[in-house]
Amino acid sequence: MRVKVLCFAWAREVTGEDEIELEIPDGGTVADLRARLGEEFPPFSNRMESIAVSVNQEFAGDARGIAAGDELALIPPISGGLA
Amino acid sequence: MRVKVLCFAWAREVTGEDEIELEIPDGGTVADLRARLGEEFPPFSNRMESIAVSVNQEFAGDARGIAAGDELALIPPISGGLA
Amino acid sequence: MICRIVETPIDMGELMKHVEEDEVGGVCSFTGLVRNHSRGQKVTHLEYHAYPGMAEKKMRQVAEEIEERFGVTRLALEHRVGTLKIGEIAVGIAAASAHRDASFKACRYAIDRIKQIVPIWKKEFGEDGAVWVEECPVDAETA
Amino acid sequence: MICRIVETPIDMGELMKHVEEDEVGGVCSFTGLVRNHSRGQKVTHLEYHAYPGMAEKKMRQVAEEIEERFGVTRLALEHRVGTLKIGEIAVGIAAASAHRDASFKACRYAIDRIKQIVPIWKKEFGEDGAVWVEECPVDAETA
Repeated sequence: MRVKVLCFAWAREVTGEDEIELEIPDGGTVADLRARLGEEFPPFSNRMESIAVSVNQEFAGDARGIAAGDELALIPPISGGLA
Repeated sequence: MRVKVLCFAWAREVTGEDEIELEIPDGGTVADLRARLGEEFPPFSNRMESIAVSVNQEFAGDARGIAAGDELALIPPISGGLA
Repeated sequence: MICRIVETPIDMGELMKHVEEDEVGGVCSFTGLVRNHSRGQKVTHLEYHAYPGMAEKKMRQVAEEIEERFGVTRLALEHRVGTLKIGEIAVGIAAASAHRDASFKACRYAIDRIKQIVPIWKKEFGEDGAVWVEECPVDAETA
Repeated sequence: MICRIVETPIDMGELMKHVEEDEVGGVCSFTGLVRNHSRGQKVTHLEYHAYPGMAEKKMRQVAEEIEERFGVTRLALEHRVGTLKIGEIAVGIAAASAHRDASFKACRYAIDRIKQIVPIWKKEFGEDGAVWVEECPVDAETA
């Protein structure tokens, strides 16, 4: 299935887009999403572990399943509230 | 020698005065001051350990010597800054 | 309770007033300001970007965790996004409780936890160009 | 640096402004308010009394200890005396530093230490009359 993925901060600069589309297997997981992401955008491969993935505005582990219509996002290391 | 002693809060209510005068030995110490205080104002005797004494605006232990003209004060348990 | 992302200046007095009431004995606040230097570099200004929706959702989660841990419900959390100048307020927190210990703990937890789980990013602009500040990789297990 | 006993209302915004500057990244403040209850009793108002001279001297000592321990010099300490109503501010503290940890530690130390060594007394007025609150006997060895 084809899913839309929101991109923020550094991830947005890598993809050049606020939102990208990726093809993952039906019944796929966050791990599948990551694999596809690394193929399409090699800069992510080197630092995949520092990018979190959110599903419907909750952080998700690699085993989390993805359904059509889920709101997906790439979350680089955050830096709000810094002082 | 005769010394003046400032009284605050509960200590002021015991003595009835902002400032009292006490007779202590020349070359006397805070311990001598406490002994005289307990004689003149018995309510202090029961709770002498909760009253601090300051000499020239610094808290003083019992061994601290008192000189003529020193600014002396009785400091009951404090309660500033409470919340 | 206030948990919000704002695009306009943060008013600490408003946040502190919001958490006060007659039973409150102590209010602890934290103001996070834009500094003029960062890791040895001079900073001219900053941009804060948030993931709309999720950022406020995770701020509300921080508030819920604070209620569970410290019993503090009188809380105000605000984070600004957009372009900020040196000395402007990026984040404002106020926590009130009957006794001071809980207000300090709540306020400290709020700022530490916001840094961990609220999807907001800071881009620093200095003499040598701009850089995304990437402090805290999110741990999905604890976020 | 501000270390003072005042007879007029405390303005937290003024204290917080006082400690800010371009190098500052975090300001922690604490506001101590008069509560409407105390140890199970309803409180109508309070009187705070200070030992003039010594109270400000010991507040300056607190500020010096904070500089030694936490390296924080941007500090404002104010304690009000006289008659205070419910909800009024009795004590105000603001501490600023480049990073947030020091500002929290400085602010917390300030309020704890003021309670230990600054000669100020609180008299509570309630439905059953007035009572001196006597929380902290001073330990001359550590004061």
